[in-house]
Amino acid sequence: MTHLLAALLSLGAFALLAGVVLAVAQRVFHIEGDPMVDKIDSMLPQTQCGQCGYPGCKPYANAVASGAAEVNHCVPGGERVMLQIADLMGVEPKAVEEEAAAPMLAFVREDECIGCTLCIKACPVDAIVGAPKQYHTVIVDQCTGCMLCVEPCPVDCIDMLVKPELLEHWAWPLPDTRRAAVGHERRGHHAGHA
Amino acid sequence: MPAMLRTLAQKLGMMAHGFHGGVHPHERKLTAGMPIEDCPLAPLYIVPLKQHIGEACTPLVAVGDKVLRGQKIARAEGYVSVPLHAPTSGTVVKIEEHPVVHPSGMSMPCVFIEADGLDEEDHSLERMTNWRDLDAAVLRERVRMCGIAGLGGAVFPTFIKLVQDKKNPIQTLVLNGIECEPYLTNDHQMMLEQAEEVLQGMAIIMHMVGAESGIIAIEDNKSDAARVMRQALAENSELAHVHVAVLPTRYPQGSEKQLIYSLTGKEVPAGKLPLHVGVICQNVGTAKAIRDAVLLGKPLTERLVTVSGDAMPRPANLRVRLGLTLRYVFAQRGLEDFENIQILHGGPMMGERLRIPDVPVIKSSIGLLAMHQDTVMQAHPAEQPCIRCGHCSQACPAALVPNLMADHCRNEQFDKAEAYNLFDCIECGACSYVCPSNIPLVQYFRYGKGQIAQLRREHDFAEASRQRFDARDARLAREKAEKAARRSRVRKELAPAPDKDTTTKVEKSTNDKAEES
Amino acid sequence: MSLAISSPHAHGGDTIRMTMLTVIIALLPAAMVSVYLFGWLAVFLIVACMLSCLLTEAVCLRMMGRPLKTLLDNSAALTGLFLALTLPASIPWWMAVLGSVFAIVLGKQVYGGLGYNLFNPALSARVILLISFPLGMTSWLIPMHVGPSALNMYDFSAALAFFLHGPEALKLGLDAITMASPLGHVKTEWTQGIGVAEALNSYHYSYLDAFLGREAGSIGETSALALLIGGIYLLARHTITWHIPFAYIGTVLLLAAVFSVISPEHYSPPMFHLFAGGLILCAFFMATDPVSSPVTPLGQIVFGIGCGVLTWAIRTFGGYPEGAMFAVVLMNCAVPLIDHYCRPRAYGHGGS
Amino acid sequence: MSEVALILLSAVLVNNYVLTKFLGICPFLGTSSKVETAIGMSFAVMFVMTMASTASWLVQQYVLIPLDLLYLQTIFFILIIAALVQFIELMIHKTSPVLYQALGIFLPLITTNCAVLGVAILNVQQDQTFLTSALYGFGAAVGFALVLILFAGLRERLDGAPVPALFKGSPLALITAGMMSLAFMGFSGLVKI
Repeated sequence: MTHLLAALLSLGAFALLAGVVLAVAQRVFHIEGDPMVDKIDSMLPQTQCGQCGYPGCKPYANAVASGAAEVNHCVPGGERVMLQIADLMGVEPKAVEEEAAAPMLAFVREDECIGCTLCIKACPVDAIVGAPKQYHTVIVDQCTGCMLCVEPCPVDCIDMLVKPELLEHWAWPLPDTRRAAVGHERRGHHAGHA
Repeated sequence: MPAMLRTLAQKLGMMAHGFHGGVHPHERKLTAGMPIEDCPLAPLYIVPLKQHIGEACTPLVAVGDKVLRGQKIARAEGYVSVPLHAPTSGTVVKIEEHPVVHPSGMSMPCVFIEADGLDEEDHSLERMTNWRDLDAAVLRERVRMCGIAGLGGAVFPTFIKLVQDKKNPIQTLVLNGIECEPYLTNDHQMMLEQAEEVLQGMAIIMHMVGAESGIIAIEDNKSDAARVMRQALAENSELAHVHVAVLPTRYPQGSEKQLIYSLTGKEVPAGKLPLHVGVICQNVGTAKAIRDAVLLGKPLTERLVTVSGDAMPRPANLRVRLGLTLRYVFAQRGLEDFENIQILHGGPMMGERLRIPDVPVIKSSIGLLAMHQDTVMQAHPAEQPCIRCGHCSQACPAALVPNLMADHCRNEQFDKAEAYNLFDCIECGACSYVCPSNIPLVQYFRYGKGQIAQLRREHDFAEASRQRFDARDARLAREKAEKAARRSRVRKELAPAPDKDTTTKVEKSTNDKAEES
Repeated sequence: MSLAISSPHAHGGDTIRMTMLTVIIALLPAAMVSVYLFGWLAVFLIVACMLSCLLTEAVCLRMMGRPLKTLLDNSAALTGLFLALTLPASIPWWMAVLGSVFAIVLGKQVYGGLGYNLFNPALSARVILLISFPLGMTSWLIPMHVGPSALNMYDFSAALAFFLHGPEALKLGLDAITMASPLGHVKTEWTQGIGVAEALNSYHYSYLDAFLGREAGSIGETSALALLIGGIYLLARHTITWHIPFAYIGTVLLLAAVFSVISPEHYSPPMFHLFAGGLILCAFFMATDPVSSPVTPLGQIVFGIGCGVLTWAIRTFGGYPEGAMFAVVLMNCAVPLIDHYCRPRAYGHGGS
Repeated sequence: MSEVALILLSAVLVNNYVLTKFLGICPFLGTSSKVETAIGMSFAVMFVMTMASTASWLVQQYVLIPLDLLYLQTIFFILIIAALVQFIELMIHKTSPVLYQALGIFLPLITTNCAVLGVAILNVQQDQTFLTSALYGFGAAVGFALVLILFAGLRERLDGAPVPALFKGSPLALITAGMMSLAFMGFSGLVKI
């Protein structure tokens, strides 16, 4: 009987001790919110386009951090963003289902614009300017190409154009390992220019 | 005996000599000793609006304008920029996009000038023969106005380097006559033929930056140039503290930082300019251009170009007006059919491969090489796996570890590539040159650098978007709160008169819209 | 849109093929000595290993759908030669073939082929064989010109019978044809409480013989002279740099010197360590295998020192008489970390 | 002094828990895909192993033996280990959320890491003193950390290698671990305790 008591007591005491230590540790190491959310949010392209099914980038970051959403729903971010998030979260990468289109810009055909301001209200990043009954215009440098302004336009005067490639922004591609390309390519251009 | 031991140690790679690494490619200086010839004038000139590192220029002329040689046709934008000048007299016929010297083969806006054949010069800039009495700032402005950018190929606006900094006083001017790229001989020839002018330019630069001493750096494969420069120095009483340093031939000795190390044993700290170690470095061609700008009032409208290559019928050192097309320049030396020919802009080690010969000569055109298709293809055989032989690290003048850096670039681990000092790579190509697996290391680095730049741009854009989004969110929330507050206030005040309430509402909503927009 | 191809548009002309061929040439003196000492058996072993390596490589390439012309890079042939030179002459043919298959399949191709293997293929095969067949891998034939042996290895048919069917075919007892290697002898005597000097005495150890190669051991590792000639050739051709071999051998010599001065009875003298076993072969040829050694000079020195310490420690204290190949394979494990932490100081970063 | 060195050498190299005793293979494979993660895991395991072996020695000597409760040994030890793991988990979550995320399930799984329990049990079986048992626990942890970090380095180098599809991932990791284990056999007999 005393033996059993000793066993129970010692085990119980020990468990209690561990419990107390852990309770204190919980206090000391308490953290506010999830620090992962900001990290994920900073990887997202901030188009606020909603293609992930969440109302913006931050909500999606929240969902990913809490495990409620997969890492592969950011369409404009494409594979690169998915890989970054997967890497951060330590999960297996998962292919992005929708192919990200080339970077786009919204363009208002001003002669057709009726100045209804609906697109202005739709733009998540305030990249469209204009007053009621005046032409609206997209600020090219601020447009994220999210296409959220296209739908609300009552006269369908907003086009999505492919963002023009700039010489300054040209980047070297990865080397092509099939080096025979040197010959083929030259022959091709020669036909065009000779 | 110690000398022998040293050589043995160097041979075995146990001891460094001069800068770290380096290679010795076949020199193939076909045009060495050939006198400089003038490239004939042409009917059409194409002037790209950006020919230097930094911001592009804004055109000052309109279609139909008459211009004189040396007349300013485009204004510098921003600090790191210099203006552009008409290469000959004639009429501006159009300003439009045209392919330029760029690995992408893309176009940029260019000013097209139809020559009138008179080649009349613009004499609006006075000659500053009294430069010794002039303030450095005046001379510096002259150098800027004349559009001078480093003519060794880097085309960094020269005036930026010509500063007197109290914190970092410049002691030494290094005149770079190294010309370590294969084939190229234009600097060599300039030193042989125009030693006097080069030294005048040197004196002007030393006066501008307050340098006490000067070094003219020449590799030992150009001993005749060293002799000529020494002789010219002996006859020049003004440049007492200048000497000619003959260095063993090794690529990329002509690279500014490597040259400074070879000469002075000082390393330019990463991300800093040579003036932080009290040195400035100027190419011999730049010195000559500065001399012309100051003494003759002539803006930069021409440069020396080595026209060479193993497929070049008559190679030459040519004085070429900027804006002439490569096709025209090549035609002057007997090359008209470009079938099976690769054009390189610059030397074979760092030059760009051009897709078409219709691009214009620009300020950075140190050499125009016409190479046999096969020669270039042999330099780019199929890539094989890295066997980690380490020859690339041994050859790297920046003491990097190219193969590991390339792995990181290939695997898109850009943070690691950066931690391995990717941005200290000068893209000299020594690593690719020695690689037994023919790995295009330089291209991996360029890919990495480009991707990092793009990622940064995207990140900055995303950050700006997020801030605008947050600001908008905050504004909407504020408006909503205000609206609610106003509504409850209005409702409280006007509760007894329901019809009036509706009109207020309508009014208010239109107000809201106006505010929002 | 056409492809952009970056500078440089010139190449020095070095190739993998030539690099591997240089190493093969550098191994020829050692291979010739092995033929001198072990006659036809050495020839059979080298041919068997090289052929089975090439064949295995061909099969692997075929299975992975890669071009067979990769065989021409000489790397498989080199692996075969390496492996053969680290094996004892007494080894049965199937063990040599099995080792070659291990070397190519487990040592190299599972990692993705040349350039990706983490361990030296020949040495990993050698380690696998040693642990799987300890007896077969440590029976050292008495070399020709060294002592009286019942087996005439210059006799083609006798050697062939021995190679294919083992000593039983010639009705030879292992005792009549084998002897202990110097390292093994010292270790055995040591376990019986006999000091180093006495052990060397009873072995009739001669430094000159060890230097020239007249001693028992793996077929290619006995002659320090032949290996040094090859090593110097590699250094002169810039195929290897001095860092690994100097750091490796220097460390072993230093440790051996210090300890043998402290207690000459317990610890073997430095020159004995130098000429014994596979130290020189490992230092000049195995540890310098570019793929499985560090890239940076500092890293190579660290790697060499590590190999040296481990070799000496295993030889002196370990259960195995020879530690060189274990040392190299162990240090191979550390190569990625060494590479990462021993990068050279880049131009313009710190320093004076 | 030399005894200390021998105990450490023996625990780190000769009797390496992962490569010669084949304990703790699960986290060895699970947390070795990146060196950074491996280093984090190493520190966590080092903390837990050292603390667990000392704590279990104390419990063994002052609770289990006096009270004749040796049959409760496993339960007690698991309790100690679990508490320690919880503690380190809280701490890592606070100090390095990224590491916490990267270690994922393997952090709480240190509880069931047989190497940790193995060290604790072997320790008390070998009649060590308090100091030597602490040292032995620490040495075993260092051995685990050493091979884990080396292994992570090797696996990182395999990133981007054209490994045949058949061997991608775990198979190749196991082959590599096997090769490391063979190499560690070279240490056998190095230290005789």
